[in-house]
Amino acid sequence: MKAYSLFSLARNAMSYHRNWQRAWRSPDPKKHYDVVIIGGGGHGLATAYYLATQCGISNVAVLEKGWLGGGNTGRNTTIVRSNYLLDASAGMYEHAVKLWEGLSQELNYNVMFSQRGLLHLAHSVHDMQEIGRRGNAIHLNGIDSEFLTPAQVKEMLPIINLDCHYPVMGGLLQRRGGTARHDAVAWGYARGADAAGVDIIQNCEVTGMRIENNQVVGVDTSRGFIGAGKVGSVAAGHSSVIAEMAGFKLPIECYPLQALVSEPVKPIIDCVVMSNGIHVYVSQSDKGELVVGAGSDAYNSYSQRGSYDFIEHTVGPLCELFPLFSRLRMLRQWAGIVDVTVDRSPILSKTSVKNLFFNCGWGTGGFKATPGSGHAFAHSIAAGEMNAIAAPFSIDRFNTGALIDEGAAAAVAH
Amino acid sequence: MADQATLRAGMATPLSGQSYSSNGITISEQQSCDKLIVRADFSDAATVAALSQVLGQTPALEANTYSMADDKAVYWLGPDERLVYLHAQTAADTIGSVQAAIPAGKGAVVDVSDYYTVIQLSGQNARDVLSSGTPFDVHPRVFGAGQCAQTRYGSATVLLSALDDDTPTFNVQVRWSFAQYLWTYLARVAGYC
Amino acid sequence: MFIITCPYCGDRDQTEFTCHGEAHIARPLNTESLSDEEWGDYVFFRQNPKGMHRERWVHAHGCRRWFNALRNTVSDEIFATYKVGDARPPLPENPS
Amino acid sequence: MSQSCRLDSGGRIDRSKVLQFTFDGKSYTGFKGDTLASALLANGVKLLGRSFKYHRPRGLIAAGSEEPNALMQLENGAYTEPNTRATCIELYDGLVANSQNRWPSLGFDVGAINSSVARFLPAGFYYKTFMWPASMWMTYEKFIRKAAGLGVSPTEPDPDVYHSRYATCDVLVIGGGPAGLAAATAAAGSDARVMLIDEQSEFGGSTLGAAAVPEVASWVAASTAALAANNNVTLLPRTTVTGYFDYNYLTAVEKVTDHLGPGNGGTAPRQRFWKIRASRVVIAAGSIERPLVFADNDRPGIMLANAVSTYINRFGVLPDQNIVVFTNNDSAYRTAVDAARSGATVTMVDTRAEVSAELTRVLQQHKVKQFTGHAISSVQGTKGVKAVRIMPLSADGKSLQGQAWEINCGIVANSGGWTPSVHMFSQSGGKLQYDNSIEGFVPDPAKAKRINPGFSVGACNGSFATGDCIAEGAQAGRQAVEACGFVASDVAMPELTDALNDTGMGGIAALWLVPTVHPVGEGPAKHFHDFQNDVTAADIHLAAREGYLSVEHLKRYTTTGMATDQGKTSNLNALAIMAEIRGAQIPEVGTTTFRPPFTPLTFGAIGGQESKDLFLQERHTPMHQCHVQNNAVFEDVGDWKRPWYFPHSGEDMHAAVQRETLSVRTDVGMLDASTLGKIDIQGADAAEFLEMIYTNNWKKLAIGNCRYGLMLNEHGMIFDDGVTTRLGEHHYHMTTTSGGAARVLNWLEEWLQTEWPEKQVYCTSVTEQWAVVALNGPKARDLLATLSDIDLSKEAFPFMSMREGQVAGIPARVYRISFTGELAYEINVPARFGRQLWETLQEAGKPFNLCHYGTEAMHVLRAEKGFIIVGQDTDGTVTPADMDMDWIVSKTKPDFLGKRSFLRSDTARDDRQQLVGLLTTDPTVVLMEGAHIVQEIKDAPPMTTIGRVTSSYMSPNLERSFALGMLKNGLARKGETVQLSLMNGDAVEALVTDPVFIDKEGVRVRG
Repeated sequence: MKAYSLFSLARNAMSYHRNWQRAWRSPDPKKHYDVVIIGGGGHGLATAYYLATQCGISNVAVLEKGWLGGGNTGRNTTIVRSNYLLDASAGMYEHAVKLWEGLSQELNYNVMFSQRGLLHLAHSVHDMQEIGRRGNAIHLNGIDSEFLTPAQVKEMLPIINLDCHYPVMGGLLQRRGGTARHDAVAWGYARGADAAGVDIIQNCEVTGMRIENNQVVGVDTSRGFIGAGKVGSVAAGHSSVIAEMAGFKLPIECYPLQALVSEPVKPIIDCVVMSNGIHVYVSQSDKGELVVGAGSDAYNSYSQRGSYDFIEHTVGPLCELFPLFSRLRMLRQWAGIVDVTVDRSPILSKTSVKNLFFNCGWGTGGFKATPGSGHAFAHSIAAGEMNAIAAPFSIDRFNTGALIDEGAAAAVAH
Repeated sequence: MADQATLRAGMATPLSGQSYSSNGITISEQQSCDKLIVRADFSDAATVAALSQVLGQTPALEANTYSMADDKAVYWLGPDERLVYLHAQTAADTIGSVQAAIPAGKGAVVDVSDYYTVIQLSGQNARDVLSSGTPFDVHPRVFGAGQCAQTRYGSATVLLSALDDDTPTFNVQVRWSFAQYLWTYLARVAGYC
Repeated sequence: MFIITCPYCGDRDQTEFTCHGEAHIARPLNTESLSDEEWGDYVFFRQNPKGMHRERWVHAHGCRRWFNALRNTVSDEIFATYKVGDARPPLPENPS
Repeated sequence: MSQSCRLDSGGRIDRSKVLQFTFDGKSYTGFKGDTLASALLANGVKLLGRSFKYHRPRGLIAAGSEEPNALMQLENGAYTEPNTRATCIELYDGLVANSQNRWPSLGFDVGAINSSVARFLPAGFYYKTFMWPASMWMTYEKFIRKAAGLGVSPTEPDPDVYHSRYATCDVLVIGGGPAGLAAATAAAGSDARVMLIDEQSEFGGSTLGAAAVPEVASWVAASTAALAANNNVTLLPRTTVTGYFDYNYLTAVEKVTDHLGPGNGGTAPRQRFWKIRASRVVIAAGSIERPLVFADNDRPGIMLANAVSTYINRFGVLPDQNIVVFTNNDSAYRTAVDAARSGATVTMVDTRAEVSAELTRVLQQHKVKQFTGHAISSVQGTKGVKAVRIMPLSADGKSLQGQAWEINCGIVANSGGWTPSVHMFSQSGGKLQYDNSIEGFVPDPAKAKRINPGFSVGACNGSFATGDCIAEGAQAGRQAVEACGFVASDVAMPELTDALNDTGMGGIAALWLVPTVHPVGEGPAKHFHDFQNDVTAADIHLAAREGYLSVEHLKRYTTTGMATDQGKTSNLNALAIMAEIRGAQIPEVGTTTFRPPFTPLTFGAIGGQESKDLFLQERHTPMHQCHVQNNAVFEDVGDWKRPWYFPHSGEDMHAAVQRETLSVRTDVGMLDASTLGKIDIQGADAAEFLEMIYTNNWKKLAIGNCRYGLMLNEHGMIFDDGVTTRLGEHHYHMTTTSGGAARVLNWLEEWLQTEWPEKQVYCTSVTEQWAVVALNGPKARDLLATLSDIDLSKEAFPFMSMREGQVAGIPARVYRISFTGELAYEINVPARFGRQLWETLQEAGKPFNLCHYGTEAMHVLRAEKGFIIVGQDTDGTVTPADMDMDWIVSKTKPDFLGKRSFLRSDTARDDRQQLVGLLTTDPTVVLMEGAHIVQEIKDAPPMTTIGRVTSSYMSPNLERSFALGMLKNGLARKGETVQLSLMNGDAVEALVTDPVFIDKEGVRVRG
């Protein structure tokens, strides 16, 4: 892999950029891999990258039915944070944030991780109690966490309407939270994994799972059978489909999740703002677009379309909290498919089929976890056992009752 | 102890004293009347016959319609649910006889007189005002006098009923607690239509 | 934005309804005789098919009746709605 | 030089109405009927903005909503609006526009330095750099952010109002050109409801910008007039269909008063948002001309050919006396003729070697010099075109060779063909197919989405000739309306005699990238396909080289098609260039998915109506006005406005709450408890049903008695609680939490309807039927006795029972239940009497020192008694055992909802967090709600938490602070001291106690 740098950019400019090499190869699949990863999104690519670079397993394929990063990696609102209430979640997401903090350098690919601060607003006594509890929990987990008064919120966000209907009573700030360039994460991991020997195979759809003696031995794909020592499914949005191939159900349902962006304007909002109370999630991309998250519909769907009232119910609060945004314009809206578990926490787990591992159920919170999820999953696959960070997210919890119910605990969307 | 006159004088409705008339649209809160929810098996002929006797009419049997006799109106709310407007009697005086028309333990009669209030909307642009808050199609071809529909207006659940096709007139029934919200909504959009 | 045919009220806008997930999941009797896995399966595990799905909806802003729908989760086409207790309509011959 | 480019006559402008406007501070005039674009062009202003990345000077390209360059900062102050297309702004008097993305001025822009270092800024350059040192990224990012963005956001609240509404129709026609007018005409006539929507201020579509053909013009006028006269037809000009969603749900935005200028709309809304449900949709959205991609094709003055025609024909503006027309198809010949007729010197440069003799004859007739088989090799002029060089094109179109000619000109009118506007069809879920004869994607009717029935007609379907458009439109209108069960009308066809105006596009010979003498990306010139995002052919080559081959990677890596025009003029060119590089057919590279909206639409239009007091519904109790008069401070509890506390003059919240809390324990207080959810439950199986819903036993509850119940979900976790009273043999009155009322009713109905439909149980919400006043305190009985005929003695009316009678002359149900631990009565009266009851009690209570108290005092009072609030002390992960409420869980019932979950290993653990009381060693310290109990205090986090504070108050009754909390294994730890670590680093010590702090024996409540 030829390194990217200011120098390489200048050198290539002199040769009219004729000599850049491919960011990743486009190999034909081999007959057998030590590990096959299903799903070429951020989590799958990160898993492959860490398998190859840290676990000594480079005979790895990533199978992607479409184009890399074409699932939720390329459809989310790019928010990164680790201000979670429960220890298991905090452990996972803080692990991710720490990896995010050096990711551009590690991958030699600028993922534009921008720690501009992430502010949760509270609009009621109940909200205040919620951020009170969460802020303290985060703090005690050694993660940065600050409470803001309405005046401090105003100072940070001069354009906010504190006296909106359901007025702002306070805020919880994580300064290390922020955003990242979503596509770059997939591409950076793909380039890194490829350089470490991973075969990334696009337009290769998994159509079946070969299981012998309750042990997975490979997958059938649109490009033929591919043998595998171990298989990791990281197919957010389609995990239930993969599980069905392996003969079991998951505690997961797929919902449409919508988002939208405005036309680009000069910088107007310098942190990520999240309001669970009135349902606003907004940040401004480096390009200048306001990136706004809408809610997820509550019906199962693989259609990548949501219901329009969700857009209205996102834009209304946005204009209420920032009345001047009313004159800006929506440029684009889209939907992704999120797979959601009952406790809104992910599943990283062994399964009833030997050597078949699942990483799924991230709901609306997957992007921010990308490096942590990939790292934990890679080490767990390599060891054949879930590591300490992944262990609480075992699928067994739905039988034992040890849910990681961040949502129920705090009524927080994430 | 207060006497009946003092009692009546102290009665209030959620929109007491508010009125709107502009842009060819009149919005007014209707004088309150007592109301009953009746839950029963309306596919049972005997029950329907007994209820018809008490209510002075065959209660609306078809979805999205209401029936009306001199002093009562019956709105279809669901397959086993009707809403009775008592224009002349009180719920207290009526509830027993309605209950008696339903086989014991196989239905319910509930006094909901104050649960709802009714806002009347009238004028040439009334349909535009309605369409500013509900996706329900109120065109006369599909929603004429005698028809009613439960739907939503803004974020409130409402019962719409069409009264008059000549001068478009509609009743919008809404829960007491949502009445001010709905009123504000109707009056706001009436200015835009 | 679906148009949903309430089996009682007729065609209405999707925003009058809410969805309550997979239909035809019967609550087990004698729950205490179930294993943790069987109980967990009933409470948490769902088919979540990519394709035809039988699901429950309630006409929340209308007659407040629950009913079932047969919908393709890929095209979002609703092939049938039917009352609780009614026979399940057959799968369509041409689902997409 | 006022309006130096305005022709003496012609156009659809009203020359009698002169309008003043300013651009970049300079004053100009235009006419009514102008757009800002046409008025600027009339004044000879061609430099209108700077590009996003390289800050290259830019001018107009188009005349419609596809314009990528001429983005304006419209108006100032609160009315300012960034990124507004000059081509879409109807001119009004006093309009103020400024150019964007330049500093200090449009003519001299420092950012233009990017253009000279452009070589170092290829697609995706930022992924490859700005990584060192890592700590500097946030600084780099600040500069990147400042440089990016286009216009500036307003910084004041929007003064305008917006209207949104629904509409239902049989046939919706998108686009009011010939095809759309014909479709609407065919569909209208019988009783069908027809809507016809067009972006422009008048109907006629492409004919408005074409040279006048009297037959067509009169057909348009007559059709429009007939539609306008039809009551079943809704005509919406100045309206853009922005989105096409499932089941033929379409959104559109109507500019109601934008064209009048800010503040001139009176009381009318600025824009109206339409949400339309149509049985059938006819898409007649037309097509968009695409530019040829040639060297420096972004210079101001290089425009689309049809835009030049439109400025001439519709606005009477001839942008320059010297015009070069550059084309690969027949349609641009109309522009050459339009310009020549208007007096310009015109040169035609056609990339095709062979052109029909008829076209050549027409050019000769208008004295237009024609070069065939030639192409523009370079453009002179930076801030405006001065001349072009043309050279012969090789037969394969890959190179330029031979004699070069230089032609002086101020305008290059170019046409690379026409792209059907398939956005709407694509948004509807339909798939596209590539039509080689027009070199563009058209709808594949076989792959339309079944739930979105409709038709694509006219240019958006690849039919460009006026006659074809009208015929297709009429047929689709007919089919659409017949599908809805109506009879179609006949559509008269105009006599079309002017062949040139009716040939459509004609023989295109695709030339996706016009070569220069240098390989792509290696010469001094740039070949733009995406003007606004500054994406060039070289960027596509780079993306291909680096493996970003799929169309989505191409878009995301180069940002092509991602600008505010969403690639309307660029998408196909980008695909085609990639296809050439890959040696693939265009459809193999793919097509991009068109996502809503079609053009950017104002957030205010989408969400503005339900703002301020209509933003999230607000619910009031019958006593709301009383509370307002009593100076209540309100709290938002769910949708409800509830009195939080009632400050007397000079009191702050703390003082008011302390007074109210004390007053209830010493005298008597009253609380508006009307928000509690109330459900009437009747039916033969009601008791059996309650047995399943609640954890405790209900069968033996006597009529007239009340019982507290906990509801669990199937996970075994508490989700609501409340008191239910047996009113009759088969009749119960259930109360729920205020916020949980709807959820609980749904829960009950869901079980009844889907699991136990055979059970005879009927639930009816009666929340608003009853106004509820909770009278609490030792003097409650004495006060109530002055107003009620009910025997209030504790023998006749014991705790946890209900009696009916009169209170203040009002028929009432009085429940002797208590949420404070005091002697208490909850008086329920029909809502109409709520206010009367409140006021009567207020008067009658004076001798008893009656106080009003709000939710905060209520919280303190209940916490003193250890009563939990579901949602505050519980959180959805808490079982009854965790709350030390095993006493309410039946050991004898075979089943109830959630019961089985208790057996699971994690739920059955005995070291779960459990409810305890907490008393800080320092009685003045009020713990923060949410503060955590830690296993062991350390100098700094991380620390292991073993519990938390859920409720915490200063109690005037205890004369100290106290708290409730959850503590790991808490039930076994009473009497121990625990440590809490606060955010500020302080450690606080607290004693673990029983959660009941007052009257543990429950004497008062039974008194």
